[in-house]
Amino acid sequence: MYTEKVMDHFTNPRNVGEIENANGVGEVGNAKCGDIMRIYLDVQDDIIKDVKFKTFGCGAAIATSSMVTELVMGKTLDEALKISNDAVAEALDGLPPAKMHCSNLAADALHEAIKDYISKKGK
Amino acid sequence: MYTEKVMDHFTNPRNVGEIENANGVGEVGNAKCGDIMRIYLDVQDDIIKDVKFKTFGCGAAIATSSMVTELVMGKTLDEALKISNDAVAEALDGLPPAKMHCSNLAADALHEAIKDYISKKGK
Amino acid sequence: MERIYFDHSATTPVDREVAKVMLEYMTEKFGNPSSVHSFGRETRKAVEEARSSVAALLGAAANEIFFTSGGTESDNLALKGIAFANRKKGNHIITTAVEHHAILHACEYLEKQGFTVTYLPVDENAMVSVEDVKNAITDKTILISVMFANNEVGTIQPIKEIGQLAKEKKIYFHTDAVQAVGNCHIDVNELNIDVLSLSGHKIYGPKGIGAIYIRKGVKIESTQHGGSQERKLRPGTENVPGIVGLGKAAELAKIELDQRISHLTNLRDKLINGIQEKISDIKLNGHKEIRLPGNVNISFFYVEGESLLLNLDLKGIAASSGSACTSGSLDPSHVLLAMGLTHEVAHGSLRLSLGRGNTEADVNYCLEVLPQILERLRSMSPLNANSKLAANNPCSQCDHH
Amino acid sequence: MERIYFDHSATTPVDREVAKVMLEYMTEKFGNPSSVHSFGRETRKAVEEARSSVAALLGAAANEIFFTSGGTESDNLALKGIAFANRKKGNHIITTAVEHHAILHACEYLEKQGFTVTYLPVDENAMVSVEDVKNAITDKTILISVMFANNEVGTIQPIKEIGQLAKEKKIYFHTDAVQAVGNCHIDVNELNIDVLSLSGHKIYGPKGIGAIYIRKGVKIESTQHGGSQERKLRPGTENVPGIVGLGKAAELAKIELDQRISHLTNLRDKLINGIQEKISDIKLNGHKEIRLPGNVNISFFYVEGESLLLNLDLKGIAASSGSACTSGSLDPSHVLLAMGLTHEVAHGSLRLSLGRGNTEADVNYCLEVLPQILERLRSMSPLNANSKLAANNPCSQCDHH
Ligand SMILES: Cc1ncc(COP(=O)(O)O)c(C=O)c1O
Ligand SMILES: Cc1ncc(COP(=O)(O)O)c(C=O)c1O
Repeated sequence: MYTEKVMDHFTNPRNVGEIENANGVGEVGNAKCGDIMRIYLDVQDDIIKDVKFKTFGCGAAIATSSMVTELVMGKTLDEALKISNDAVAEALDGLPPAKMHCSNLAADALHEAIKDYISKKGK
Repeated sequence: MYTEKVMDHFTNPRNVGEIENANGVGEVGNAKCGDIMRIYLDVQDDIIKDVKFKTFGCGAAIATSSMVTELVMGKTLDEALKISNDAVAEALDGLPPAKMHCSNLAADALHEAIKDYISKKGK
Repeated sequence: MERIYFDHSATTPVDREVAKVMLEYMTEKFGNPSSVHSFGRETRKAVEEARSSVAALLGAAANEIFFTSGGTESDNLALKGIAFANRKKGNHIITTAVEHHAILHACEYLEKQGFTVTYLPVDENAMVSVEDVKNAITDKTILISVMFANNEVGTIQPIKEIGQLAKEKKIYFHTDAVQAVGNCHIDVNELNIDVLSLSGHKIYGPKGIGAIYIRKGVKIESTQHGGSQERKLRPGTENVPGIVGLGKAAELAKIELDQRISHLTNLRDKLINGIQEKISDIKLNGHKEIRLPGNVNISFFYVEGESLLLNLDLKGIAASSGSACTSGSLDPSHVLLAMGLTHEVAHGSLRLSLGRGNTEADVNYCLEVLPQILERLRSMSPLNANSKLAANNPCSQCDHH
Repeated sequence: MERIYFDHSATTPVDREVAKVMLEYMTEKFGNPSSVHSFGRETRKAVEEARSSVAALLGAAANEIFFTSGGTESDNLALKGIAFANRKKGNHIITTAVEHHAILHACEYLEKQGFTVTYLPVDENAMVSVEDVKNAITDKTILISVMFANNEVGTIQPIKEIGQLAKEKKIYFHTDAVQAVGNCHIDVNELNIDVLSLSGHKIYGPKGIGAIYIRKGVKIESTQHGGSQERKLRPGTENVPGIVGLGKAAELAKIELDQRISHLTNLRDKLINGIQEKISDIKLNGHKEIRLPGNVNISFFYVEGESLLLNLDLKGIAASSGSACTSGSLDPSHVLLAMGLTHEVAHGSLRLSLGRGNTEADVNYCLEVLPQILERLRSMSPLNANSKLAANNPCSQCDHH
């Protein structure tokens, strides 16, 4: 069902946890839907210095969360904003069709976190 | 499907053939229906001295023909007229339900042969 | 790694003896039972013997048993066959909200064909009320279909009482006993059952074979057309190895029934008690006592079922879940929702269904592994006892689905 | 006594390799393919591999193959599934008078549901005319269903031409290829086939499993309701051992096809020629050349089929007949009658269907035994070359039936 990469990220998820003083936090999903992803960012000079996640969800949800944190670690916000859900799925060598639209929300969570950072900074 | 007795009479049918100067012949059935039974009688003093049959038909048709000839050999016409299709089937330890009404006509053929004898004698 | 199978409600391994007799009827005794010759006669005999074995398990007569391709077909045949054959008498069917999809989707189809279906609610234990059944009956009611035991949470319904009611009202009573056969004592006469569905692969028999018990005199029509097999009710060359295998499985089920029930009940209670002792924030789903001997269904708060399953699988334990993620649909189990569980609690449900091959050691291993997995998943979860669950909020991301 | 099996059109023995792999998927790899865990994943993989094997045999794509419980179900699904799904486009179906009962009785059912069915006649060789198909088409025609090869007399229909016609007229074309698969070269694209039925137990695979090829884009709806197996077209827990067995049988059929055809054609012609040489007053039924490689169907005048069969059986030879007595109905084979045979000639028909396990020695033995049996039965028969056959008279004894 899942690719080896998905199982790797599911079994050994990277960057699990919270960032105490995160300057950007994004959450998507809903317990009702079976997936909640929360991304914490530590942004310094428009660069993602640190990123962590907490996820309630299926294998795909956890793996995509983990993968997105790997993909953006150390990237600029502009680069990070260009990462799509599809790109995350691709980086995992694909997801089962049923999971593509259900549990592939990690990039959205990331973008929410970046928006949160920008809006906080704007204030 | 068939009882041992049916198979015995089917495999070694008794009294197959024609009687050259039969004084009673009866035929029932129709090739269209898949069964034709012809019974030949040699009646002397109201007693069946000899009986033979020729049958086109399935296993049950052949076995019932054979059985009816055994049952009536040496019997009086009155006794022979009392033999029913059901009695023939019973003497064979029964027939499959589908065959009870299709191929169990040997007693009818016998009765036709007796009728033929009586009508000929009457003339 | 040794693998432990705790998913017997999904399917069971084929018993060795069953497999052996099936093999014989594949390669040696392979005739078509409709054939006149010796190859055909020997399989016809075997088919009829199997029919008697299945009948004996249910207290039925052999000529009241018809073979189908499985539980789903039996359910479809029961519902559609009775509905269409009795259309002139009425167009109302009563069933429950917690039936298997084979029943629910057949009912939806019948609704499109002009039938009216009442889906009775259940209580928090997934139990149907006999009173509700009674109140749902109208003078147009032709069929009541209530499952014997629920496949997800194991709750056993008041079959005898519903059957009694149906009998009094002269309404046909069908029960989907796919999960109950081989796990419960069933006598169709004692329990007033008119029509019953069962499936081979849930009772250590083969997949692709099932049976339907139809009480003599019940008006029913076939849903498949063709030859005159199964007295024209179910045409198609008989699946002889499947039928013979089901017959053998039924025979074994009858012999071993009491032993299976006590073995499974013992393991089940050990597992439930162990989980309750070791893990907090959980909920046992289904009725505490009136449940399938091998069924354990528990919701673990703050975690999602599929990730739980996958973690168990990585530890060699095969289980199942009522999570939407494992069903291919978007909503979690309709059974858990009908019992009043919130979506997020339903998402975190785990079903461990035990079988005759399981041991105390299996249970102990599971009790060792499960708390570790829960701890890990909960530490990754954004939810906890203090989080405001979004359960009652509108789902803001549903457009992603 | 050694037994010789000449009834491969009724069913075939399961190939040893097929049985072996099935056994593995019964006792070891027994998971439910819908399960998330490793037991489920290994069977899911096996099911998809089998799908590819079946697809490869037909020149189809794997996602155009759906598993069913057999030829009868495939036929029912094809006809009803297409009829109901395309009701808005039209209500007319074209088929032939010589189809299997699975097609004919499904058509009768559809007639009751408001569809109109044209049953095309056949010529004395059981061959359908493409011209007749063409002339039968109306602007309401939604489906043409013509069998690939006839199960009784072996005649192979002009499938490619009918397919071409259907394609031009944008009408779906279904073929019941239950007898043809594994005996004929079939490429669904080359032959313009939209939907095709096949059955496992006719190709040395298991009973109780079949498949339907459905060209991508064909509008069809399911006839059974339940879970989401087989992309919801055919719900019910997958018969994994059956599917895996069918896959293996398809694989073998593809590899061995040419060899099987030449072996069977050789034996068939030897048998036909031998009978024609040794026995008088006979008639070869079906097309002389355009027939299944293993099919021999001959009417022996003045004798009845069942008694012929039973005598052969006593000599260890298993065969079949178009006699009413072997079909459980009152009329002999509708196929033989549609070809214009009289009832009594139809009653005396014998089908010897050869398989890959048969040898020249089997054929020689049959040629030795058959003349003796014929002599004996004919000596018992009241009919002969000189008898006025009652064929055209009304049946005087029909009230006995
Ligand atoms: C209660 C119930 N009914 C029906 C079915 C369907 O049976 P099958 O999968 O054999 O078609 C199942 C099992 O899947 C079941 O648990
Ligand atoms: C031409 C044809 N179609 C359909 C069928 C039905 O197949 P099954 O018996 O596998 O349901 C058969 C065989 O009996 C057949 O010969």
